[in-house]
Amino acid sequence: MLDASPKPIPPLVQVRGLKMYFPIYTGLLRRHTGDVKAVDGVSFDIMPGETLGLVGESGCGKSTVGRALLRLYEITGGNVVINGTDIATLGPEALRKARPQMQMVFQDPQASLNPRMTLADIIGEPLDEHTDWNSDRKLARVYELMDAVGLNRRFANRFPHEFSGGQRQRIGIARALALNPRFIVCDEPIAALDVSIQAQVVNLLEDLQDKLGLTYLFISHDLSMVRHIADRVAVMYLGRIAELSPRDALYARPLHPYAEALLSAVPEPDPTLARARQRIILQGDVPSPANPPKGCNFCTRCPKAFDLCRRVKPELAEVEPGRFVACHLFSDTAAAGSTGASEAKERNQQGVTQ
Amino acid sequence: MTDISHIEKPRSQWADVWSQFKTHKGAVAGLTVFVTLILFVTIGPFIWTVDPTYINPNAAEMIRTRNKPPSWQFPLGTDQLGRDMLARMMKGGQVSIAVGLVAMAISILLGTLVGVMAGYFKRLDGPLMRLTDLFLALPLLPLLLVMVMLFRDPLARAMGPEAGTFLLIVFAIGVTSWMQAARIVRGDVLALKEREFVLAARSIGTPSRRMILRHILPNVVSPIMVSATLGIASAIITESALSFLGLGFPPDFPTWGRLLFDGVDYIQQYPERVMWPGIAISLTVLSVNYIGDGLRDALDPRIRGR
Amino acid sequence: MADGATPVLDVRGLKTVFRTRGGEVHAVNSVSFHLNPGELLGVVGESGSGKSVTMMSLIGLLPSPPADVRAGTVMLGGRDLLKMSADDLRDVRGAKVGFVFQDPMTSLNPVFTVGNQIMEPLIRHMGLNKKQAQIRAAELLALVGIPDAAARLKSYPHQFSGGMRQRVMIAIALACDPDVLIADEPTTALDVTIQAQILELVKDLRQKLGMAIVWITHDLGVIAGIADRVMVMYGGQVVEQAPVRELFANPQHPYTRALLKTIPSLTGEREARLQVIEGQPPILSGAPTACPFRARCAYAFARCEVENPERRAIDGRAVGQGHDVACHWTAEVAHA
Amino acid sequence: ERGADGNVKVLYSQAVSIMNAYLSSGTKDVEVGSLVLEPLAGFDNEGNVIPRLVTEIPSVENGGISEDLTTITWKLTPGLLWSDGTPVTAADAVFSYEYCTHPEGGCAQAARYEGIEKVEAVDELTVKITWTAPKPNPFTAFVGATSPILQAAQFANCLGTAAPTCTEQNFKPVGTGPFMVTDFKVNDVVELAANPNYRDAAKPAFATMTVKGGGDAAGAARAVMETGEFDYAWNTQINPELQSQMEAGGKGVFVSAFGTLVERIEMNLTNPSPDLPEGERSTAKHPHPFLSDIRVRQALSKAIDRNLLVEVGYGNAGRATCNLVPAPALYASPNTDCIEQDMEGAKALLDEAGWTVGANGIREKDGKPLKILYQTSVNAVRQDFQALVKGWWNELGVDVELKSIDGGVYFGGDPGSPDTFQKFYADVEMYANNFDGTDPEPYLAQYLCDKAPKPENGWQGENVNRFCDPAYDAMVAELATTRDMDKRGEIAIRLNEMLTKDSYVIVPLVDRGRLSAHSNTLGGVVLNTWDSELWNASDWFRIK
Amino acid sequence: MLTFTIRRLLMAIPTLLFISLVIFLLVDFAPGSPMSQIPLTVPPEVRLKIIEAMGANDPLFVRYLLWLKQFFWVEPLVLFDTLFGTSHAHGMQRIVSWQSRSPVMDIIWQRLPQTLSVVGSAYVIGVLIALPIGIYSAYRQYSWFDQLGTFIAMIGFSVPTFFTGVVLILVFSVNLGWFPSIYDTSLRVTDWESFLKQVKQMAMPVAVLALYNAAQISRYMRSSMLDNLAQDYVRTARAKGMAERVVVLKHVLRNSLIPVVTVIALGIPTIFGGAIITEQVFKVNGLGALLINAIHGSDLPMVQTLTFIFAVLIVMFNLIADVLYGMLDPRIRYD
Ligand SMILES: Nc1ncnc2c1ncn2[C@@H]1O[C@H](COP(=O)(O)OP(=O)(O)OP(=O)(O)O)[C@@H](O)[C@H]1O
Ligand SMILES: Nc1ncnc2c1ncn2[C@@H]1O[C@H](COP(=O)(O)OP(=O)(O)OP(=O)(O)O)[C@@H](O)[C@H]1O
Ligand SMILES: [Mg+2]
Ligand SMILES: [Mg+2]
Repeated sequence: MLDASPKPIPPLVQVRGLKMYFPIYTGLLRRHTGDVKAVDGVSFDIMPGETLGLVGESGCGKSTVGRALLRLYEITGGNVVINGTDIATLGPEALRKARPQMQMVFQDPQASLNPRMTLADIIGEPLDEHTDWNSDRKLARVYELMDAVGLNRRFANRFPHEFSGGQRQRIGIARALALNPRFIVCDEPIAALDVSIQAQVVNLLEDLQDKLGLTYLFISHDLSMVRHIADRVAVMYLGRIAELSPRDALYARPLHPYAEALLSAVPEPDPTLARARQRIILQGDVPSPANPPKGCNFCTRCPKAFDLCRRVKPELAEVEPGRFVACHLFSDTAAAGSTGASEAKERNQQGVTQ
Repeated sequence: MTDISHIEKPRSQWADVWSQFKTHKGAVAGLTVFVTLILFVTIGPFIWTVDPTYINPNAAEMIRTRNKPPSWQFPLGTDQLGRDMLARMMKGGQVSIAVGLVAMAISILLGTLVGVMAGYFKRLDGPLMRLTDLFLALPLLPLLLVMVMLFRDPLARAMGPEAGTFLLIVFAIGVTSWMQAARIVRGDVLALKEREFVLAARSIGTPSRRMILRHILPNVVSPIMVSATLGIASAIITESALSFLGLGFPPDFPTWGRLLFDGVDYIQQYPERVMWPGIAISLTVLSVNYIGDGLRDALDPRIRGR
Repeated sequence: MADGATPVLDVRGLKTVFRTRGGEVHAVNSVSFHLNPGELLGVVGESGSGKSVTMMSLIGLLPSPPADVRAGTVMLGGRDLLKMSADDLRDVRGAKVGFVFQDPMTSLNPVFTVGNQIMEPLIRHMGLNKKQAQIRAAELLALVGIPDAAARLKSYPHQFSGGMRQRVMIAIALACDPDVLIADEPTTALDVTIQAQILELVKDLRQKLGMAIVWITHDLGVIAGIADRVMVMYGGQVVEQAPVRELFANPQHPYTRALLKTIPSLTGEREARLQVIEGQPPILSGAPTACPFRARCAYAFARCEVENPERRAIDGRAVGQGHDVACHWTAEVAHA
Repeated sequence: ERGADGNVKVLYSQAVSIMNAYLSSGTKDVEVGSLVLEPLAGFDNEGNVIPRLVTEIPSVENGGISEDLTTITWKLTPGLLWSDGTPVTAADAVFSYEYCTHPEGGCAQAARYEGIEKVEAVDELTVKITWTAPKPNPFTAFVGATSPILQAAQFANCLGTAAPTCTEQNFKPVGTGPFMVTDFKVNDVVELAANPNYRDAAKPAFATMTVKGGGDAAGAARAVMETGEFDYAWNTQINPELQSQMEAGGKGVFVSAFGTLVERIEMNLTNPSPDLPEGERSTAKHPHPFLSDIRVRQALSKAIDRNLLVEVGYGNAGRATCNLVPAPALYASPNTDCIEQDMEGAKALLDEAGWTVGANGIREKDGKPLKILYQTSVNAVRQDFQALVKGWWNELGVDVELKSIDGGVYFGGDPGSPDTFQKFYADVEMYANNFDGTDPEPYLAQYLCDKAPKPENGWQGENVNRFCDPAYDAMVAELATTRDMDKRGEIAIRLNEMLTKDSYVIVPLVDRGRLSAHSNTLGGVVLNTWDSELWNASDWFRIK
Repeated sequence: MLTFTIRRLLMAIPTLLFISLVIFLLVDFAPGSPMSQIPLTVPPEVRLKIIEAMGANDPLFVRYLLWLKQFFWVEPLVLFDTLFGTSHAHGMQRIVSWQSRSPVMDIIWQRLPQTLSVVGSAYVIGVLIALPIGIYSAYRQYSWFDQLGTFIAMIGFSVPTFFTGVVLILVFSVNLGWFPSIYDTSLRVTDWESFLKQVKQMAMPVAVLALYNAAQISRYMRSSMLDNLAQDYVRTARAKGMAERVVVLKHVLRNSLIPVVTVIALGIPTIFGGAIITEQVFKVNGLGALLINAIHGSDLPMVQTLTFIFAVLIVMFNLIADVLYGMLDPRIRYD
């Protein structure tokens, strides 16, 4: 998608029109009266070996996208094709079989580790589930993984609370790597860590990507870290993608007003520059995803909103080569982008093949 | 890192638990008392070899040895039929402790099972909780009577009268006392289910069965421990109530609960007769309580090692 | 901010120890610092370096046991907080010193309304009656930028978003116009846009109210944006202290240097690899006899193993006033 | 003087649930009911029939009983009034008969009116009962607390199916007794006041009476003997030592009297083995493998030391007995040959029967061990007895398994339950039984062949041993037609011995007396085992 | 919340019907018969007659349907009649006890006062003692007070009431003569003296039961307090300069009470179940004694009705506990 090579490699992950609604039941008979539209029609591709950054405000649906991708939720609509199989429709056993190729690193390293299991048990759990190795072989693999993520082998018997945050996150990563996945969703793997440890984890992820050719979906709200690690970045707002651009282009010149505000809010670790920076401070609170505004999701807070925004929902469209934006400000420039059409075609094809 | 030989293999978790347990003063004291009680009731009869149901067939002799206060011949005295109280306490303890432990185990097992199922599987929640209500509402006595009527003879035939009765009693007590535990466990499981490590396990492809065994259960031990401690006490007492209803062991079979109950009739003349079983039951409950405290701490790796 | 001004808060030789089953944890070791009127002191440092414990020790918020504040003086308005009776100390808390805690999600009592929680210190310290307190609480809530403040007083904490809760915490801390506001990582759990809102708010408030602030964070970007002076902590000690521009321009302690290097920049060149500080944080058992950073320090030498370095001014001014650092290497080698 | 002594408090460890003896035959209900509702005649403490509402006791001599023993005529005392002031008439008696014999009424005392052809009011004050056959003992209907006279006016609408719906009548009947009900709390407390129209103007001495129910025997005894809260406690069956200790307190005394209640061991003559198919266990189809041998039964009886049982269980309120019918004197066998324990004799008998001591001390024959299942109801004394008897039988080389069953189940007679005493799924069982009144005829008739409980009759029947002896049946028939009292006594004694001494099918243990307690300030208490314990409550008074 | 409550109430109806059926089957199936308390002197034919007169011989489902009709139609009508003086229920068959042949509901009404006063006040007192003990032992965890509390609670839990009751009677009635050993249910409180009498006769049974209740609830209170004392908002309250009293008794207590209140609410139905052993020991003759007596006498209508009322209370208080939870904890919303 980035470079138009003559014979395009198929993307490893294809997401089309992903929707994840959490139903709201009310009333005497528990009637279904509404939905929290946590993710409301999201489409993107991830190439093998690529890192896609996913950024956005808290509660905009980033984690939900990540979890829906791995079918940790039963998704409401759309499809997710990973390495040629549609994850969204697999039966339980087939899904279990498909698990090894896609893994997840969780937001909160403390919460995502069972406090009553030892490190060896935690890292070995996927092996228990998916292999019939004997315990020696499993242990050998566990040690191997611990080496890979830089954990001392002596720690094998320790419990999660005995580790620092960075180490815990490494445990989570080792667990994700255990089955040689091709694709890993990293859900804010560094949010809970302090700076120096953040750096360790990010470096580790990059090293592993180089070594094992992994593909990442990197969810974060730390924009500087995303800039460091991601190849392309998707900016989400209230369950939808506002902008999807190559990293450098985005950071140099964000197109969507929300992306712009977001970038301007990042604190600058240089006192001289920091004081000089002009921030765009967004006003108001994020609307409830159960009741998103009519028209553009962002229109209630957008400094540049105009009449059309409050009426019509802008679609994600390619406005510059490789850059997709869902904003009326750019709608005339890319009335019907070629990629949009090809996307639509692809969707149809999949509809046929299934 | 190629040389793994010097790195110890993952240790058994129980070694850790034990080493932590040892540092808990109350727990160690409790364990000591409990082990002493166990030794008293198991090894004791080999040292003090008097038959607990022996009644002197010679009437004149029997009359003389009735209702004796503690002496060298009868360290804890004798009862109204001249049976040796020490021997009865030992024999009774075997049953009471066994009933207490096994019945508690059954009730905890059931309670945990129902609680976990209800908490973990949304679809089962309603039916199982209504079932719990039902059991809470059922009149216990008819229920027990029905159980005894249906199962006493078949069990006795299959396993011999004592083992059969034992099984029936512990089962009866277990089946009628799991509701509290189920409620508590369910509440905890509901909260646990939302924890991220459960999601993490799901992402690995852990099926529900192992999810429950590996991730849910170990994290609800603490409330289970509390119910277990309280459960032993009530099981021991309930056993005596059962035998009082004729649902329990053969009537000449001593248990602490029954010794206590029988002793109450003689409380004015021979207060020691209620004291022995009373003290024994209280000691058991207290020691188990402290063991439970210690175990709960020891099982929690976050407290361990601190 | 002027050198000669009497500091509102002056901490000397603070030592806090936790007694645990595994032995003592020396979480804070001889920490000294001061806070001038109207100044914003940024505190940075690795997680576990004792930032929160230091601040909580000041006003006796650590549960004892296990915590034990062993030594030191904390002068506030001419009185030593550590020597005060519990009752007197309560008059100081909330009135003279406001505190914003690390986790906004759990720091509010879930069963009382936000208004109730803001009014509490007003009634306790300012002697307002309920009506007055309510009016004042609404003002405070408006001050921290919550729209429709009077109506929102009746909301419960869970009805607020994380950012709003943090603002409520700030409103509580500000309620009695304290001389000192201690904010312990108030924005760590929030995302950038909300963090930006709060940073703006603090800047505003400082201008309006002129209070002195201690701001704990490990986000150097935040420090760069708002602090006047920075104190760097490591292993329960203050390892470096300097005005903000000076620190960023001329970091002295090897830890500070390493720290500054780890941050990826939003602008500028994108590094191929992020810098990291190798090694493990120190274990704080036992009184320190050596430099806590030695094991991870690229410059460590023999003396670091045997002697815990003293803080030493490097710009000629008194320790605490200008730029000072606790490092044998800067003292001996780099400036030799 | 009536009402001069204030309140008297009586404690029943079983609470009263109804005042109408026809709807409940529970002893507590009958006795407390007897304070209000009276029969025409009652029994005194020696078992003699005494007049209550009549001028004299009918007899053949005074013409009250017809020569052919088919009618009895009662003459009511003139001028008798119900507590509501209306006169008592013969019609009330006739009504009471109709009430209890109504086919849908479920009268608990229907047995009292068995064999009656008709009851008629000859005139206002004369009641005549005609029997279908000569009735040697006509003192069943209207005699004793179990067949009182109801007021026809009050119960007129309560016949048949309506009987249980008449709550007000059943709780507060209008009676002729010394007291009348002022407040009735079911299964809890009955408040009574002196009957203003009681036939003896000077009685009762107490103005009010409170009958509280509930608790246990020990608690009841304590309330009279130790705390002094109550004046009289019914059935204070506690261990003898506690009795003497309480008595030493000096606040009250225990009183006891002997009636016909005998604690006994019954031998099962049929095979109760669970290996038999359901429906054939404990039926005549399969005789008992060893208890059908009289030598075994006799040996078991010989091994028992009945005096010790009495000492352990009942003290003064019991005495060793070898008879099923221990009283009245006319019917009581002098047999005492079982009293002395004879262990050696018992062993010899078993040896003789071919039961030799096996390896583990248990006797065997043909490779089968001598093992007995011994059941009874839950009761502290019975459990002590079980233990003692087990000890002796063990000494004989008999293996004994004990079983105790909740009384409600044991005596409940639920055909679905395996644990009823009628089903008798055990080798031996223990309980106590007695007979109503003074005539043992129906009691002895319980052991007729066809009274054996079996599946066909829903396991109902009193012949729980499944004893069957044509000679016995014939003799019972003879008793039914014998009029001569001495002759009757002879036959009854024979029958009794056929069951006990001759066959050891029934092994009587203890003749159990009634044991009650009254405080030292309560005078006039005379314990009566033939009628209600409260039979002479009108004579009670306060000792000042 | 209202819709939640209504929904739960609607759902309770089938649940309760099912429970009533199960109870009916169970009680009917249980061994024992209404004849067990009739002396053996009564011959079998007469027994059969009595059983027929009771209607105990009818087919099972006929009896069940009859009971349903009586419970849900006749008894409410009777209640209506007594309240408003009408006579709609005239001539209808009420639920009648087999033992006493009187309407079951009347007996229950008669028993309710003593059960409520004894078992109810024991519960209230138990709770009132338990709360401060629980609070203080949590606040001073591992202090001697806490240790002693644990000890006593465990003893209180492990020593059965049949024992404590008798001991109290021996000490206070027999030896000291302070309190009566037998409860007088016909005592009417009309003046100071009778009130004193009432207090005296309640003292011992209430003490026995309160000890048992307090032992349990204080454990719950303690652990709940411990959970909450470690919460961050406690530190916030301290940081605001609030007095310890306010911190503990306002901030912590209010949160800790949420689970405890529901535990307490769920315990209330047991009050109506009476306290079988204690009632027996002190002859209180409340609902507990009524039930056990009825069970022993296989008084099916009585057992069925009592147990069913108990089931209704359990289901209701379950609901009340949930609603209370929702009211006390603003975070919980049921809609
Ligand atoms: N299980 C659920 N049931 C109902 N609503 C949910 C559920 N999980 C998430 N949501 C809602 O979906 C929306 C998106 O949540 P999500 O966790 O994906 O946000 P996020 O972008 O990851 O935020 P953060 O940065 O805080 O992690 C939120 O409004 C959240 O309240
Ligand atoms: N209750 C306690 N018991 C024992 N040790 C404690 C306790 N509380 C804190 N510590 C220790 O004190 C040290 C300092 O902790 P502190 O919370 O001050 O760190 P911090 O600098 O605030 O870190 P963070 O950035 O993660 O908030 C840590 O090593 C911690 O383990
Ligand atoms: Mg998230
Ligand atoms: Mg901190």
